[in-house]
Amino acid sequence: MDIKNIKSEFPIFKRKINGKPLVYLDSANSSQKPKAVINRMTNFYETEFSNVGRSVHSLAVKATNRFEESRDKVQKYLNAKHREEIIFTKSATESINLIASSFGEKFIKEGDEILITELEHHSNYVPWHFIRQKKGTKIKFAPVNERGEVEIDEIKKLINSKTKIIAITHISNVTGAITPLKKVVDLAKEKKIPVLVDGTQGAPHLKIDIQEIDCDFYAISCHKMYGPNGLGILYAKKKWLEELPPYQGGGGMISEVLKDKVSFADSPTKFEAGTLQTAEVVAFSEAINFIEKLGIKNIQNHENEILEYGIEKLKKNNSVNIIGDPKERVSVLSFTIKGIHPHDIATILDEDGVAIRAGHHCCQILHDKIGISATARASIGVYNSKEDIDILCNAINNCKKVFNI
Amino acid sequence: MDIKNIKSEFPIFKRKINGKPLVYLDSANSSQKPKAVINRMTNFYETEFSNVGRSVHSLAVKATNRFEESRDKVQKYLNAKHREEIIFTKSATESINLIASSFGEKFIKEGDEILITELEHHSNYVPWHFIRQKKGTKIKFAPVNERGEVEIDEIKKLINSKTKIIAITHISNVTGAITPLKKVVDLAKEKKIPVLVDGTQGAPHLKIDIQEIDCDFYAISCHKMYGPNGLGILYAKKKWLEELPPYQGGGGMISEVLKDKVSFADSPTKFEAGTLQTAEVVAFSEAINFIEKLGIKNIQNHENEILEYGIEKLKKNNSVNIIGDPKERVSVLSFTIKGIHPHDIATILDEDGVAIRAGHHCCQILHDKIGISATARASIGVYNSKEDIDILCNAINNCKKVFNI
Amino acid sequence: MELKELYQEVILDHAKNPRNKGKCENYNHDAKAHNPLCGDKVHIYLNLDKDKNIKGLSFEGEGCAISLASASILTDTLKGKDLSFTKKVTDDFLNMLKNKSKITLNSLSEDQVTTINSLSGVHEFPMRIKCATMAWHTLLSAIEKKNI
Amino acid sequence: MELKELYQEVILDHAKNPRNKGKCENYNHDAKAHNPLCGDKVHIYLNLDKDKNIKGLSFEGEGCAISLASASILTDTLKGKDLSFTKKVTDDFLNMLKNKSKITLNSLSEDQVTTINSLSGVHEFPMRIKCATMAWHTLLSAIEKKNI
Ligand SMILES: Cc1ncc(COP(=O)(O)O)c(C=O)c1O
Ligand SMILES: Cc1ncc(COP(=O)(O)O)c(C=O)c1O
Repeated sequence: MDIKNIKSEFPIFKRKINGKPLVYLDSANSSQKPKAVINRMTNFYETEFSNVGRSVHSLAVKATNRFEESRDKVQKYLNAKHREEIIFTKSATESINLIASSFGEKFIKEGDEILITELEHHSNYVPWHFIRQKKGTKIKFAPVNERGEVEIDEIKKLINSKTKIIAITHISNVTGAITPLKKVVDLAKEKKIPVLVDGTQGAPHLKIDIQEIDCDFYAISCHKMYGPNGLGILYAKKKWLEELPPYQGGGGMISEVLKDKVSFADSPTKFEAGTLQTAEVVAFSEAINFIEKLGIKNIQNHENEILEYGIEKLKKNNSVNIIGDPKERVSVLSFTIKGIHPHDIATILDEDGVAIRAGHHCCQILHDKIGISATARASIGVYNSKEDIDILCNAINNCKKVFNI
Repeated sequence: MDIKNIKSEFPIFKRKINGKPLVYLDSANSSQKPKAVINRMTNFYETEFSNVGRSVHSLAVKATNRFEESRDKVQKYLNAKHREEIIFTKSATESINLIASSFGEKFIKEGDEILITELEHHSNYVPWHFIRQKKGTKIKFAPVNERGEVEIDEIKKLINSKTKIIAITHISNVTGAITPLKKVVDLAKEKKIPVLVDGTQGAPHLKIDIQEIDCDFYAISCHKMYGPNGLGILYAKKKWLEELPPYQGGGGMISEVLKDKVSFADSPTKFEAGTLQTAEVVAFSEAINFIEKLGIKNIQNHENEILEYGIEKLKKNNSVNIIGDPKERVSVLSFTIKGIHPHDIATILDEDGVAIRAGHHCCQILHDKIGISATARASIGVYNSKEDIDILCNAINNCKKVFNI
Repeated sequence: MELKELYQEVILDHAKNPRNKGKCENYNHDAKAHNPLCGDKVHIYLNLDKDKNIKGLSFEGEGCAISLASASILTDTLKGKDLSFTKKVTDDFLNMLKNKSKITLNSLSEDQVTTINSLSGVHEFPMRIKCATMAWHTLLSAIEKKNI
Repeated sequence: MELKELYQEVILDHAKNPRNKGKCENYNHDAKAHNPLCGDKVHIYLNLDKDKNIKGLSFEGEGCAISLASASILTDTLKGKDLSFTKKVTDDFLNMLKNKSKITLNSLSEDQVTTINSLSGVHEFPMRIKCATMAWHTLLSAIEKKNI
């Protein structure tokens, strides 16, 4: 596979948008899917489908094997130590809710503190807000600096003996800043505070070695990693698997069910109640294959090249204001245009086939801090090219024309 | 479409199991998917995919429309009064967990009682067990009678002023018994007790008119209705939508997010945190189309014919013991064979291409009551025929041969 | 559909120079709304006299050109009108965005009709309909919600 | 794979007439396990003397033919053996189901080897491997878990 011609692996690029080729710059929202992933799902449903883990007939046995092979694949890809540390969920959002609920109900008490940052997506704040409401906990926000980063010193300042967990994003989905995870984890380990990483934007762009990151929890959305929608992953370090109570109750996750008591299976089953997304899990293997064939480092380099090119070009446009200027960043390029609201930008860009996102990107705290209610965001995936950036820049000029600026 | 030849709509039946045609009698576990559903998913990913509800570009607009049209379709299919009463979840299991958590946290207190039945699937017991543990609530089990049914009088006896909710299955996934829902709801309304119906086995086989059933909550798994895996539905009556707190926190479900407080969107958004299963939701429309084209009444009649035939034939086999004999039943036929454990039955049947399930089918309470640890279960879907039953019966004789019985 | 029809001169003008911004004098009704998906906000202020005439009408808000223009045009069109007329125009406006029907009420000046009709292009941009209708829905809430 | 190889005479015989069922005399170790997916249960009882010889070995349980036969064969094979030998056989057995390797330990009688090997067919039925291995894993737990 050739990263320059990778677009041909994605069927969606055959279609036109308003008569123009699709320039998809909304991958931070959700990535497009390569043929191999789509085909695997189709093929699975057409020839191999069965519910997993529950029946002993051939279809079920094979489906179960494919399903568990996907788990192995994820384990290997993330370099997790144990396969039972890989839990399938609905989304990164669910992964974080699972931990907030399970960890929060058991370990967080009145007066305790939860430490997050101003960069967090609502998915890594609202679940903790629920715990705050239930338990009377405080949530502290490590501030973002002028460059749109969170500095380790700010986190250090906010840690104290009441801090029960640190929940931090790997990459900001607005500024693209990479947070200083290693330092956060080192600091937290010293103080024996567990760390949850919202890896939703990290996993699609960076090499993830979970043993090296050494966090306690890591949340992933497969749909941003060229995988199917409706599938998420929760990595949870082995030492927590027994400690944490189950999150949802239902079929599969039990050991023994009596009228007066219920006991639970071991992880990962314990955390996977009900019928799972069999086809999606199986097809996610193909998404990992896709990434591995290209090499995540090559993907990152390719995306960085486009990103740098985009930053250069947008900087030259006087009306454009780029949001944040982090030293280490990935994929995401948020901006505003003086005199044109991001919503209008998105609509006008769309006429040229350019798909971006406008709004607060589920980061209202960060937007309040910057003092604007919305930004336009172009986010880069493996299928983007410099030409896409050129088309984006032309389309931006078109915005200015429409608004007579 | 001709119900006698409907198999050709399901690609999976082209494949062979151990060199034999697939006789799929495991639909209560998960149904197979018609071509139209699979193709819709493929097609959506290939030409229309985008995340819904968040971006204003063309792809996102159209995906959002398709997504919301599916909600309309479900609303119409269930005859729900309001579209915001239809909430998309991961599975029926999640639907029930949502209500147990959201309703339970707010309305159930120490000393209160939750009324369920001995027929319940673990999915409609374990979530209530969590509330029991947290709140110090009692769970009462309406007993099952000798025929494998729950009688309205037994439920009546257990209702008292402490009863805060009744959670009952529409159809037993072991005996196939249809529970007396209408009577339960009438009784409960008199006493102002909300009723949750586990409709997982009901929705695939019966005409559901939710306004006629008039329950407060109804949980559905789309994968048992010829739809994609990883998708469930929660119907929640309008009067609850504002009352109930949200379940999971994250993107989309918020109204305003500030550092010290968070407010929430209206239903259904309020209960749909994070990125949803776009393709699956869109494709579920095709599953409803499929059912509507055939007519759910026709499906039910067809399945009943096969079921009756199966019961007749199995009754003639002296070694076979059918589990339960409910007056009103649907689709499911559980049995044991003297001297052969259900697991062994399933393995031997599989050699003849017959897929059934063996175990307690996530109903340990019921199995304990009957006094056996496992049963074999054949469950009938639209694609089954009398010939499938003949093959099943021959395969059962083969079991006896292998075991020298 | 041409962008030019969406972003007509008159809309851009209202967006850049919104009329009746701020709190109107002696307002006795108000309501606010916001679209959490994009962050658009609007707050409508209303001075309704005993005879159900809108003596004052203004708004505060931030958002895209469509939402600002819509709020501005709303206030400009309905200030001084009575309540039943206001509800009729609002109905017509919401219908216009839903069904592409045009507004032709007699008691509006030709100019006013042209101005309101300029928002009809939004019909072709489904994700933007909320931007255009939010102020009008909020006006209806404000009328319901007496606030002294 | 033929069903005949899975359900060999010797297996059916052990399943129908399990050896060493019940609690053995003076057991000082025991452990139980069950498979929540199918409901199979096993409880192993062990009388281990000071010299690490298995003086008594028995089981209680319910389940499919494979799990009963496996437990029965286990007790029959290992009663009277010492601990290190027992662990070796158990290792070999688990390997056999994992890798299809055959058991050939010297100190077992030819008959015993044939009997254990009769379970090797389970290897071809992945969903049934747990049925065959559960008793053996439980034996290892029982050995660890002194219970006086
Ligand atoms: C940083 C970050 N966290 C969490 C999420 C939530 O992901 P999902 O909606 O797939 O659960 C997103 C994406 O929307 C994100 O960008
Ligand atoms: C009666 C009943 N309730 C609930 C469930 C749970 O459904 P799911 O696993 O799709 O959540 C099932 C099926 O497994 C069922 O048969």
